[in-house]
Amino acid sequence: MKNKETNRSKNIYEWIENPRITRFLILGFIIICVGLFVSDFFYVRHPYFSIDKLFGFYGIYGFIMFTLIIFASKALRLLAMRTENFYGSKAVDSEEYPNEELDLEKKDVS
Amino acid sequence: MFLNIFPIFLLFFLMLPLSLIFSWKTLRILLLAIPILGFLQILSMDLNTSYVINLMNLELQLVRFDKLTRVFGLIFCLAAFLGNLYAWHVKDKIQQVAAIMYSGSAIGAVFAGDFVTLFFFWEGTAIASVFLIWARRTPAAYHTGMRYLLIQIISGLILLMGTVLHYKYTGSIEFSKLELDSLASWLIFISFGIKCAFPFLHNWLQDSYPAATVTGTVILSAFTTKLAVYALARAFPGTEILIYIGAAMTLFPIFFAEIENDLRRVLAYSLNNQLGFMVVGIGIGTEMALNGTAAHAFAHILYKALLFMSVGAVLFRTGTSKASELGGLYRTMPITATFCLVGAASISAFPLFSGFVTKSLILDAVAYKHYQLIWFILIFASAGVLSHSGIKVPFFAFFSHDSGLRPKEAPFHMLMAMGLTSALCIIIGITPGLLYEYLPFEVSYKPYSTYHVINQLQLLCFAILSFIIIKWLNLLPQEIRSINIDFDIIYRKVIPDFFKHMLGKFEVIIKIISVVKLTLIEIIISLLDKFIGSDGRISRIWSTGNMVLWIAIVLSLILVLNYSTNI
Amino acid sequence: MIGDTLSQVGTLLATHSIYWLFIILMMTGFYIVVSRGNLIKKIIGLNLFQTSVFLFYISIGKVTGGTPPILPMKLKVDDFSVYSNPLPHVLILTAIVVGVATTALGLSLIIRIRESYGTIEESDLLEINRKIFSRENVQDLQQGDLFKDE
Amino acid sequence: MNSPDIITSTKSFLDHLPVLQVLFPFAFAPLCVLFGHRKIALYITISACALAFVISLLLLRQVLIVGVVSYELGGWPPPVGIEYRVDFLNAFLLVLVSGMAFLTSIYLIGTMHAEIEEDKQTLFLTCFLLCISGLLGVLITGDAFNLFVFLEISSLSTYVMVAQGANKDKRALTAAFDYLVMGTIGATFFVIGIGFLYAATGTLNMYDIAERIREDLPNRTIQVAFAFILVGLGLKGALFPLHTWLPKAYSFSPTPTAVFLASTATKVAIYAIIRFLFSVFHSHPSMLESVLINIVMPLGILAMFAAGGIAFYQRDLKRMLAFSSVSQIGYILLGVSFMSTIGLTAAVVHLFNHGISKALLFVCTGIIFLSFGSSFYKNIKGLGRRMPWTSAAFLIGGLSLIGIPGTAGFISKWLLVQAAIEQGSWLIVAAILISSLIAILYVWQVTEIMYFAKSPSTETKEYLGPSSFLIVWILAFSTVFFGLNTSFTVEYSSKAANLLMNNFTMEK
Repeated sequence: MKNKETNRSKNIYEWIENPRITRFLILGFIIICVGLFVSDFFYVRHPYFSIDKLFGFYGIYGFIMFTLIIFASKALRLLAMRTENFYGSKAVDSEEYPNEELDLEKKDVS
Repeated sequence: MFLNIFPIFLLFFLMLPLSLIFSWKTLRILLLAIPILGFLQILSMDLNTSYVINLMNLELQLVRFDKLTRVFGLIFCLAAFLGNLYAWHVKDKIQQVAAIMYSGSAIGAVFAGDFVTLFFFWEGTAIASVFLIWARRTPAAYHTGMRYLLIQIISGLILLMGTVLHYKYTGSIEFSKLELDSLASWLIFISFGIKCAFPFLHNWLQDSYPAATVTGTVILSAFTTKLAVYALARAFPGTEILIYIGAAMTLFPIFFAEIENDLRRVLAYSLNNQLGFMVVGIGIGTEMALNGTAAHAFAHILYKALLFMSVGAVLFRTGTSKASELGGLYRTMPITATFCLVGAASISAFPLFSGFVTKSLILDAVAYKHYQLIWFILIFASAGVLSHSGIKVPFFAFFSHDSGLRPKEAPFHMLMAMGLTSALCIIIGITPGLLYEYLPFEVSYKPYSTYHVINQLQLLCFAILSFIIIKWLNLLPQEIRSINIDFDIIYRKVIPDFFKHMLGKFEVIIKIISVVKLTLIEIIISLLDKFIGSDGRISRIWSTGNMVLWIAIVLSLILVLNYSTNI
Repeated sequence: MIGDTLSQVGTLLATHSIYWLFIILMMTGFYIVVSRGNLIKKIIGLNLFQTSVFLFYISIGKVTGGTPPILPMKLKVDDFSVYSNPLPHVLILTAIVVGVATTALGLSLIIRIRESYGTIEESDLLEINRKIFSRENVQDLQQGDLFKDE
Repeated sequence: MNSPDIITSTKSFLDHLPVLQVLFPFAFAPLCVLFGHRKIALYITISACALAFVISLLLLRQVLIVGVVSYELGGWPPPVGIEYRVDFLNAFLLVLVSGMAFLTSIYLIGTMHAEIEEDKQTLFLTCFLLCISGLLGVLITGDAFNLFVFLEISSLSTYVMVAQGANKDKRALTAAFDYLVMGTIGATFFVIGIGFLYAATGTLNMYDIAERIREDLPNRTIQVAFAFILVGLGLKGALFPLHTWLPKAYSFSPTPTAVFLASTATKVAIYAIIRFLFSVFHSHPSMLESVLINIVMPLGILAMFAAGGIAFYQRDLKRMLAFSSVSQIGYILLGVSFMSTIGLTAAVVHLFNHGISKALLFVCTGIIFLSFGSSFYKNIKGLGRRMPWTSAAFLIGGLSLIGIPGTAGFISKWLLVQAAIEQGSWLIVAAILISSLIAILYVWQVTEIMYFAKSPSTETKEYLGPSSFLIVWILAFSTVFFGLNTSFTVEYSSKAANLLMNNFTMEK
C-alpha cells in the first residue's frame, strides 16, 4: 500500500500504526490518570462548592459526563437524523464541494 | 493629532476602490498589509479618544477608543491578517474584497460610539459576509446565503428599530450600557442575540458556515459572532438573563456536534458552545468575568480559526469535510494534523494552551459569584468541548480508520497561516500576561496554580480515558452520511410546507394572477419599446421639422396658459 | 361680446398693420423651416424668420412724425424736433451680423453634408442616418447577449 | 461690443475683473489664428483659460467681500450703457465654466491630435475660446440684448465645434446642422422676447427692466415676452421636448467638445432662465407660478423619466450620457420650479455637481473612444480589467449620477428631496426616488458590462496620457470631494438662492 522506505522516515505519526507502541502509550496514559487521581492527596485544594470537595471529583465528573455525552448524543441521533438531501437542493449538504476552487493534488504514492 | 483618531475601518474600506484599479498581484499584498497597518495603528492610539462627525444633525461617533475596543480591534485585525494569509491562493477578487470589507465593517462596528454608526456597520458585516458564502457559486450556496443574509438583515433592522425607539425615549444614541427595562433595549438585545446565535436564534450559524468557501469559513468564524459578543459586553454587562442564556448555549450544541457528520458544522456547533462561555461571562458582569469574556473571545478567534483552517486544508485537498469520508490523513498531511491538534488542545483548554488561561477566568468568575448550577454546566460543557472539538475533529479527519485518501500536504501559505496561529495559541497559553495586559480591566489572576492545573488535567484525562474505553467497546456514534434536524426545521420545512399546502387550494386564483401579471408586463414592455426603445417614438432621430414644431407647441402652451389665467 | 372682440381686432389690424405684416413674414419663415425638406430652403426660411424679427425691432424705434436720428451737420438743430429711437437700429446691426454668420455657417455645413451624404434632402438624410443607427443596433442584436463570449 | 479704456482709467486692475473675465478668452481667440501653429495655439488657449479661471476666483472673492459687483462698460452708467453685474449666482457659475474650460483645455493636450484633423486644430481652438467667452459673457452681463449676443457667439462656435466630429462620423454634420436650426430659432425667440420687453419698458438693462415692469400691471406684452424668452432659453438649455438637438450634438461631436458642452453650455442657458425668472420677471409672481407649476415642473419630471428610460435603452456610452444629461436637466428645472430657497439651492448645486460628474463621465468615455475607436457597449466588455483607471473613474461618475452618498450627485438630490418635502408634495419625492432607480438601471447596466462581462482579450489598453489621467482624477476627486465637503457648493448656492428669493418674496 505504501512505500515504507520513503515515507516512514518522513512521518512523525508513524508510531500509531505500531500496536506495541500504542499499547504502551495507552498504558502510560492510564498510569498518568491514576497519578492525577492520587495526586489529590498531595496539594491544598480550594473547592468552590461543597460537591467539588469530593476526592478526585474532577476525574469522576469528567469520566461520567463524557460517557453521558456520547450516549445522550446517540439517543439524540435516533430523533434527529435525516438523509443528506432532507432539505433538497437548497442546502449544501446534498452537493459536493465545487472542484474549481480546490487543489486536489494527490501525494505521489508509488 | 489626526492619526491618533484615524477611523481604521476606512483603511479596510479603501480596498473597494483600490480593487477596481490595481492588479490582483498588488491587491494580494495590500490584503495582507492593511490588517497589519490597522493592528499597528490600534497599538499606537491613545486610550479614551473619540472622533465625532456631525451628519444631518446627528453626532456620529465614528471612533470611540477604550480598552474594550482595543482588545477586540486588535484581534479582529489579527484575524483578518491570518484569514487573508490563509486565502493567499484565492484568485476570486470579489470574494477577497468582500472579506476585507467584512473585517473592516466588523472593526468599524467595534469602534462605533453610537447606535447609528453601529447599525451601519452591523448591516455592513451582513452584506459583505454573504459574498463569502455565495463565492462557492452553487445554487445551494446561493440559497443558504439568502437565508443567512435575511436573518442578518433582520437583526440589523431590529437594531434600527431599537435605536429609533431608544432615541425617542432618551434622546441619546450613544452606544453604552443599557438596562433591559424598555422595548427599545429589548429590541437591541434581541438584535445582538441573533448575531450572537442565542438558542433558537442560532441556526443561521450552523447553516451557513459549512456552506462558505474553504477560506470564507475561516474569516466568517472570526467576526460576526464576536462582534455580537463585544456589543453585548458593551451594552448589557451584568444582565442576569445572559447567564442562563449562555449556559444553555454551552449545553445544547454539544450533543448536536457529537453526531454531526460535516466537520465544519461540528466546528460551527462548537463555536456556538464557546460563545456560551463568553455570554455567561457578560452575564456575570464582574471585572474578572468581562476580562474573561474579552480574553476568551481573543483566544477563541485564534483557535477556532486554526481548527477551521485545518479542516479547510483537508477540504482543499480532498474535496470533502465529511467525517464519514475522511480518516487516516495523518499519513500524508502530518503538519496540518499537528496544527489541528494544537487547535484541539487549545479549545479543550489543556494547560499551556490558550483556552486554559482564558476559560478559567470565566469559570472562576462564575464560581466567585456562587452560581453553582451554572458552574457545573460549564464544567460539563468543557468536557463536551473536548469530546467534539478536541477529539472528534482531529480523530475523524486525521486518524481513525484509513479512508484510502492520500492527499498532498496543505500548500505552504496555509501551513504558514496555521503555523502562526498555532504559535499564537501556544504563546498565549505559556505567557498569559501578554494577553492579560490588553484586557479591559486590571488582571491579578494566576491561571497556573497547582489546583487549577491538576483539576483541569483530571477532567480532561479522565474524559479521554472514557473515550478510549468507549472506542475500545466500539460504542462511539458512527459516522454516517446524514444531517440532523435542528430548530431551523421550523422555518425551512414546516412553515413553507404549511403555506405550500394552504396555497395549493387557491391554485386557480394564483394562475389567473400570474397570467394577468405576465400580460401586463408584456404590454408595458411593448409600450416602452414603442416610445423610448432603441427606435422609439421619442428616442429615434427626429427631423428638424418635428423638432421645430415642438417649439411652437410648447410656446403656444405657455401662451394659452398665460392668457387663460391672467386676464 | 363677439362684436366687441371683432371691433378690437379690427382696430388692432388698422393701427398695428405693420406688426401684422411682420408676423405673417415670421410665420412664413417658420413654416418653411418646418415643412421644406431641402436644407437650403430651410436656411432661407430661417433667414426670413430672423429678418422679420429685425424689421419688428426697427419698427419699434419709429416715433410718429420723428426725423431720422441723424445729427445733420449743416442744418440748424431744432431743439423741439422729434426723432426716432436709434437704439433698435444699433441692436439690429449686431443681430444682422449674427444672422449673416449663422447663414454662412449653415450653408457651409450644407456643402459638407452634400459632400459626405450626396444629398441635401432631409428625408434622405434621415433615412441614411436611421440606417446607420439600425445597423449599429443590429450588430448588437446579432451578438445577442452582451455577456456572451466573443 | 464696447471695450473699456483700461489705460486712461484710474481704476485698479481688480476693478476691471468683470470685463477681463470675458475679454481674455475673447482677445486670445484671434491670436490663435494669427500664430497659426497648433502647438502655440494650444498654449494660448490654455493660458487664456487659466487666466479666466483665476479671474473668476478673484471675482468670487470680491463678491464675498462686496456683495454685488457692478461694472459699467465704457464708462456709461447702467441704464444707458451695458452693465456687467456679478452676484453670488453668476460668480459661482463663472468658476464652474472657467474651471471646466481650463480642465478641457488641458484635456486637449493629450487628445486633440487624435480627435481633430490636423489642419483644423487651430481653428477649433479659436472656436473653443470664442465659445468660452460667449458663455462667460452670458453669465456676467446684465444687459438683455448683450446676453443674446453672447449666447449667439457661444452657439455659433459650438456648431463649428460639433461639426468637427465629421472626420470620425459623418452624422456630426447633420447633428451640427440640426443644432444650428434649432439654436437659431431659440435665439430668435429670445430676441423676440427681448423686443417685447423693450417695447414695454424702453430699456435693456435687466435690473432696470425689472424696476419698470414692476409698476405695470401684468399685461399681454410682458406675458408674451416671458413666454418667448422661456422657450428660447429652454431650447438652449434642453428643456424636455426641446432637447432633441442635444443627444445628437453630444454623441457625434469630438469628445472634448462634448465634455465642455455637457458641463457648461446647458448650464449657462439654465442660468439665464433662472436669471430672467428671479431677477427680471419676479414682479409678476402669479404669472411665474402658473407657468412654472403647470409647464416647467411637469416637463422636468417627464424629462427625468423619459430621458432616463431612453438612456437605459441606448447601446452607446455617449448617447446614454447625453440622454442622462437631459434627465438631469429635468432635476434642475424641477428644483427651479419649486420657487423656494431650498429648491433653488438644489438647482444651483446640481448645476455645479452635475457639471463635474458629467464632465468626468465624458472624459472617461473619450478615453474609451480613443482606445477602442467606439464607445458601444459591445466594445467595452470587461473594460474594468483592460482599463482599470478609466473604468474606476467612470464608476465614480456613474455613482454620482445615481446620487449615492459620498458623491456630489447625492448632495443635490438630497437637497431636491428636501425641497420637495418642504412643498409637501410626496408625489414629487416619489418621482425623484423612482427616477433615481432608473438612473441606477442605466448606470448598473454599464457597470455590469464593464466589470462582469468577459472581455475578448485581457491585455491592458489604456489610451491615457499624463494630461488625460490628471483630468480624469481631478474630476473624480472633486466628484467625491464635493460629495463629502459641501461648504463651498451649498454655501454659495444657498447664498445665491437667498438673494434671488428675496427679490421674489418682496414682491409677494
